[in-house]
Amino acid sequence: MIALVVRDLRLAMRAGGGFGLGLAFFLIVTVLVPFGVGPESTLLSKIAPGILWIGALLACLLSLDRIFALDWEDGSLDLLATSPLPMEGVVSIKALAHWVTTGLPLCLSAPLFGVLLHLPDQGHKWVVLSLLIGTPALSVIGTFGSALTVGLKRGGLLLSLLVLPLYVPTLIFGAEVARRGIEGLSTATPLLMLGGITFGTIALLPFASALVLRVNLR
Amino acid sequence: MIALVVRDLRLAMRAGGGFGLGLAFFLIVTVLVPFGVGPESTLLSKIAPGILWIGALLACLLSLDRIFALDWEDGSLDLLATSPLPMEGVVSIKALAHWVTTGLPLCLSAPLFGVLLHLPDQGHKWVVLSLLIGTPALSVIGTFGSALTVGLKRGGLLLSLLVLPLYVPTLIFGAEVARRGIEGLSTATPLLMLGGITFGTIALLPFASALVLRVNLR
Amino acid sequence: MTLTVTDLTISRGGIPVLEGLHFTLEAGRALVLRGPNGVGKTTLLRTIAGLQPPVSGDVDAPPESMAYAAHSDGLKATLSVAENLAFWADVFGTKSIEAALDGFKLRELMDRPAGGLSAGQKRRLGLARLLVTGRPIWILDEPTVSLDVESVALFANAVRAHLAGGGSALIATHIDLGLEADVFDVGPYRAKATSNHDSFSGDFDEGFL
Amino acid sequence: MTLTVTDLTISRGGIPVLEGLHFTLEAGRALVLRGPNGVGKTTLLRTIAGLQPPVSGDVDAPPESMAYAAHSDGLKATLSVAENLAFWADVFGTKSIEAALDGFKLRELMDRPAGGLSAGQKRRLGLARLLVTGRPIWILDEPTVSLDVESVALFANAVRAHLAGGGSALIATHIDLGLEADVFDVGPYRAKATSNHDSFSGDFDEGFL
Amino acid sequence: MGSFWEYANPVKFTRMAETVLPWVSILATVTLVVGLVWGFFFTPDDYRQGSTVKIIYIHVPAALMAINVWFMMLVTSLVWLIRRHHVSALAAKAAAPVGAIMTVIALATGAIWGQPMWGTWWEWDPRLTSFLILFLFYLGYMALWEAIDNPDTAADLTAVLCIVGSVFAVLSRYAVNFWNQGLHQGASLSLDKEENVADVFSTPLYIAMAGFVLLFIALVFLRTRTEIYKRRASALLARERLG
Ligand code: HEM
Ligand SMILES: Nc1ncnc2c1ncn2[C@@H]1O[C@H](COP(=O)(O)OP(=O)(O)OP(=O)(O)O)[C@@H](O)[C@H]1O
Ligand SMILES: Nc1ncnc2c1ncn2[C@@H]1O[C@H](COP(=O)(O)OP(=O)(O)OP(=O)(O)O)[C@@H](O)[C@H]1O
Ligand SMILES: [Mg+2]
Ligand SMILES: [Mg+2]
Repeated sequence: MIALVVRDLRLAMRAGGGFGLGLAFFLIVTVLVPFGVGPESTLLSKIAPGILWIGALLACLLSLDRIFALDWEDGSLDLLATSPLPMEGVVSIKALAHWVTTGLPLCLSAPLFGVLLHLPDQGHKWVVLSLLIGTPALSVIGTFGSALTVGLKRGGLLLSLLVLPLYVPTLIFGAEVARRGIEGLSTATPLLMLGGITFGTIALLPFASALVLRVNLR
Repeated sequence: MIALVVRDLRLAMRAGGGFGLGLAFFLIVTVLVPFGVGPESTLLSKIAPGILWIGALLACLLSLDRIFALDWEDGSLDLLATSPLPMEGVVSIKALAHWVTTGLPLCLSAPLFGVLLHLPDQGHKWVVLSLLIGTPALSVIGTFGSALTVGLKRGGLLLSLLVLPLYVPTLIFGAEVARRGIEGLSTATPLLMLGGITFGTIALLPFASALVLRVNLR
Repeated sequence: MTLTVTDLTISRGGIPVLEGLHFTLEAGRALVLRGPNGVGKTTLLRTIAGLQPPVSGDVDAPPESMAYAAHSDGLKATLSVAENLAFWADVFGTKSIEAALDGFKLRELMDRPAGGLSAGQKRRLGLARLLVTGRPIWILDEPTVSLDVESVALFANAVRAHLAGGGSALIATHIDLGLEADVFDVGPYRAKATSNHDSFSGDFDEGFL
Repeated sequence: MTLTVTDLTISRGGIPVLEGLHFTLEAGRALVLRGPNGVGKTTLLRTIAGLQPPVSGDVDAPPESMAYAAHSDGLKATLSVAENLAFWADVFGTKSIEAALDGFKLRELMDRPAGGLSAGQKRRLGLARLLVTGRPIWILDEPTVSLDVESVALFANAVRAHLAGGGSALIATHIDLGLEADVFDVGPYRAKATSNHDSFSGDFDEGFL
Repeated sequence: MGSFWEYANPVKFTRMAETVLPWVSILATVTLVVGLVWGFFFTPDDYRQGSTVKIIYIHVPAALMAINVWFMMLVTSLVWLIRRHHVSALAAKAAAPVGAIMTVIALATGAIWGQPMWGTWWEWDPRLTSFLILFLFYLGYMALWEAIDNPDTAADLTAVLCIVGSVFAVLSRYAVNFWNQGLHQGASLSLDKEENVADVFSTPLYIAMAGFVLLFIALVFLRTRTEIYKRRASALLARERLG
């Protein structure tokens, strides 16, 4: 199992900055929004937590297709399926590697991008906290979507279509935590829900992912 | 040349709805924004034109990597390069096919999504107009980016990074046309600039794209 | 370590391609599958390796005893030859890649990224992977594609050594490998259109076929 | 329709692999390239086909006279066999795909999507593409990979017919094709490390090499 | 002396770099120290901005260099595409990180400055915005170099990107200006005397700018030479492999 983590992280690094690129995309989404909606700082600071969450979500989404696609194309996935590793382990490891290369850097860099969007000062900690709790769920759900579409040529857009509705609850609670935190309201309920989603998906979704992956290999 | 257009459109249809998926992604981005920033309708109607433009841009962006990647993987691109078609023609055709399958459906469906975001009534025609003029530029610029990254494994995110700054002027003028149109201000200057960018890129960028594509095949 | 196939029917894309297959592969033996293009050899090998379920019949083998090598070698272009091998060695829990490197003359290519190999060199690396799996039953689909004469001999030697060590090999190929092996022609087992399929009856799922 | 290669040096990934190549391919002749794995056959064929520039030397052939067939066949999985062929026929401006369908026994597979073909059937379709290009000089990289004996014979017939019609063919392969053709072994032309490389001098850009 | 193009030969270039580099480095250090020390310690505080004004001695030269480095990359890219001198391509590669860092310095010092002046770290002012875009161009350019193995391919592709990117960078500048008329300082060293920074401030500023230019030249020489050695090392390794 560790061999797989190491390999995936190594591949992410070799491929010209697997870490950097997810980040760069996040940066660019936050940069585009002001161009689209205009430079007014009050408007921007109002939509900032939501946009940060949407940016993180899209950055995750864009990197999903590479979770299994490359391994499928070059036949590694067939070989992994006939190897001693259990399929559930393989998908969990894949989700972990995805989170380390995408979710984690996003969480750490969110405060910086918050500045660009005039996020109120007390907002930074809430955005980071909600991202830290929420992004693992994004990776696990994304791995499921990726397993579901792995055999399909041009699965990229189909993948987005399938995964985005699954992301909605995470997004709603995550953005809600950040918004309430900024306004000084109680964040207990959305935080609890967010944590629940994350733990639930981590505990259960790998079984579904392993199942659809096996079906897709057939 | 016509054979290539026909083939690309046919492939887009066969692959489980090349047209539908770009649209679906556009839909989902517009749906996510209210979840992220909250449901207030005045806020939404204010950011609506910008979000529609950003949504269109991201939908374009996500479908870029398939412009050349599939043809490269299965060797078609090598064969096309040794065929009687001039490379400049090939890239232009590819951009055209991309626009027909992505840009055009986005333009036609934008009014519908505008309703979801409470876009003011007089805004619809401006959004559609600006998208119609601007999206061809997005496809042509995207084709350049796609040609630039075609040989690279996992070029997807790199592609986004390279293309997004190139999209900035188009986005700014496009969103500006829509915003000014809604506020009843003069839209002549941004419209002119937007048109200029589109014609300029259509006229010149295919040469650059053909050049980098040839380099990448070597 | 015996692989037994009993009355096996396999399908591809929902259509039965081979039926009524029976054979046994003992330890220390190699079996070469032959048959014209499109008859279903790849499908058969994938079924035996457990990648797809059979329509009917059984594949009997000790669990986790098979190593499958398909057309695609599962190589990562950005990892070096040694890293690629070491990864699979880790996955299969065998720690040494030395024998594999020597067996397929890969030592001098060791530090090159796999993406920079020629077609035949890639193939050699793909075959070397078999040696690090430590599995007794090899399931090989056209293993010598794009190998030169010398490399084919390397491969034949590797198979011979594997058989001598008590392993076995099931190989689908169109060309002569220079191995002393039994040949099994799957051509006669082509699935026939069954008679009940125009009556649209029969039990349960068979109504579709 | 003569292909002339004069004093050609080619490189792959910035490193010279073959140098000092000289040969001529007349109309009506076939030339088989041989050489061990990794010697540079694929690189040579790509250079001749114009996909990459030579380091030095010349490739002389009438413009637009070559049809290149590599390992990957450029098939679209979702298009049918006939659609795939028709597309290439259109691109090369030859309108009929009938001869190609018959030449490689593809008529019964005509309406199947290319993605649902077996390895050998795909390869046959890839070779059939050559017939619709209408180009006189064929540049083929290991054309018979995963073909069965019967299909290899089909291929040999297609090449013979092509030669008889005044065409020519340059074929890199490791196996015997049953063709009466000249053989050119590229082994002896392996690029040698030049002596000036340790003096770090010499003219212009050679400081790197 | 011979023609200028002689130095396109990597060997000639490295020899030349060897002799020039120490001098340029010394000169750069001296001018930088003089400029910055003078600027920081021997100028009066501004009556409006207090001592924060002194950040100008880093901010303005860095901002100038950020643009000029890109311009230099554009020129060397063109030289590579037209005359195919490897040194030119490598110089562009060597300059990019320097330019990117200059851009970051300009943005960071600007942000530090903006906090007391405008009460915010960041404002979507056209100048700042176009620098942010420039930074993205630098990032993409460097990422593309990193992503490609074959050095000649990488040189070709990045050169085309640099040229196309330059056109779009200029376009963005206009677009951004149109989009938001900002609150940033206008050009402060223009010929228009009234707007200009007072002489007490400007002399050390000019010296600091010269220092930055010299520093850049030294860095580019150093890095280009390193790139040449790296190219050569990998070529030798590859040769060895061939036997
Ligand atoms: C009161 C605060 C500031 C003052 C007085 C100031 C002053 C200046 C001056 C004099 C220049 C040189 C312009 C020229 O020579 O053309 C300049 C350039 C620049 N400043 Fe500032 N600056 C301030 C705040 C900021 C901030 C907050 C940022 C960014 C976060 C920033 C970013 C830049 C950039 C990117 C440039 C280069 C723009 C160009 O040359 O086009 N500045 N600034
Ligand atoms: N994805 C698929 N969907 C539907 N049918 C398929 C698919 N792949 C293969 N087939 C069909 O199933 C049959 C068996 O294919 P298979 O790949 O097993 O043949 P094979 O014996 O390995 O041939 P070859 O020697 O050419 O590799 C062929 O007739 C083929 O057309
Ligand atoms: N992308 C690449 N980058 C660097 N070197 C490469 C690359 N591709 C191939 N090579 C090297 O160039 C040499 C020539 O490769 P080429 O593919 O031309 O060989 P070949 O004669 O076709 O071999 P085979 O018979 O195995 O197909 C090989 O030594 C190979 O390792
Ligand atoms: Mg097969
Ligand atoms: Mg080859």
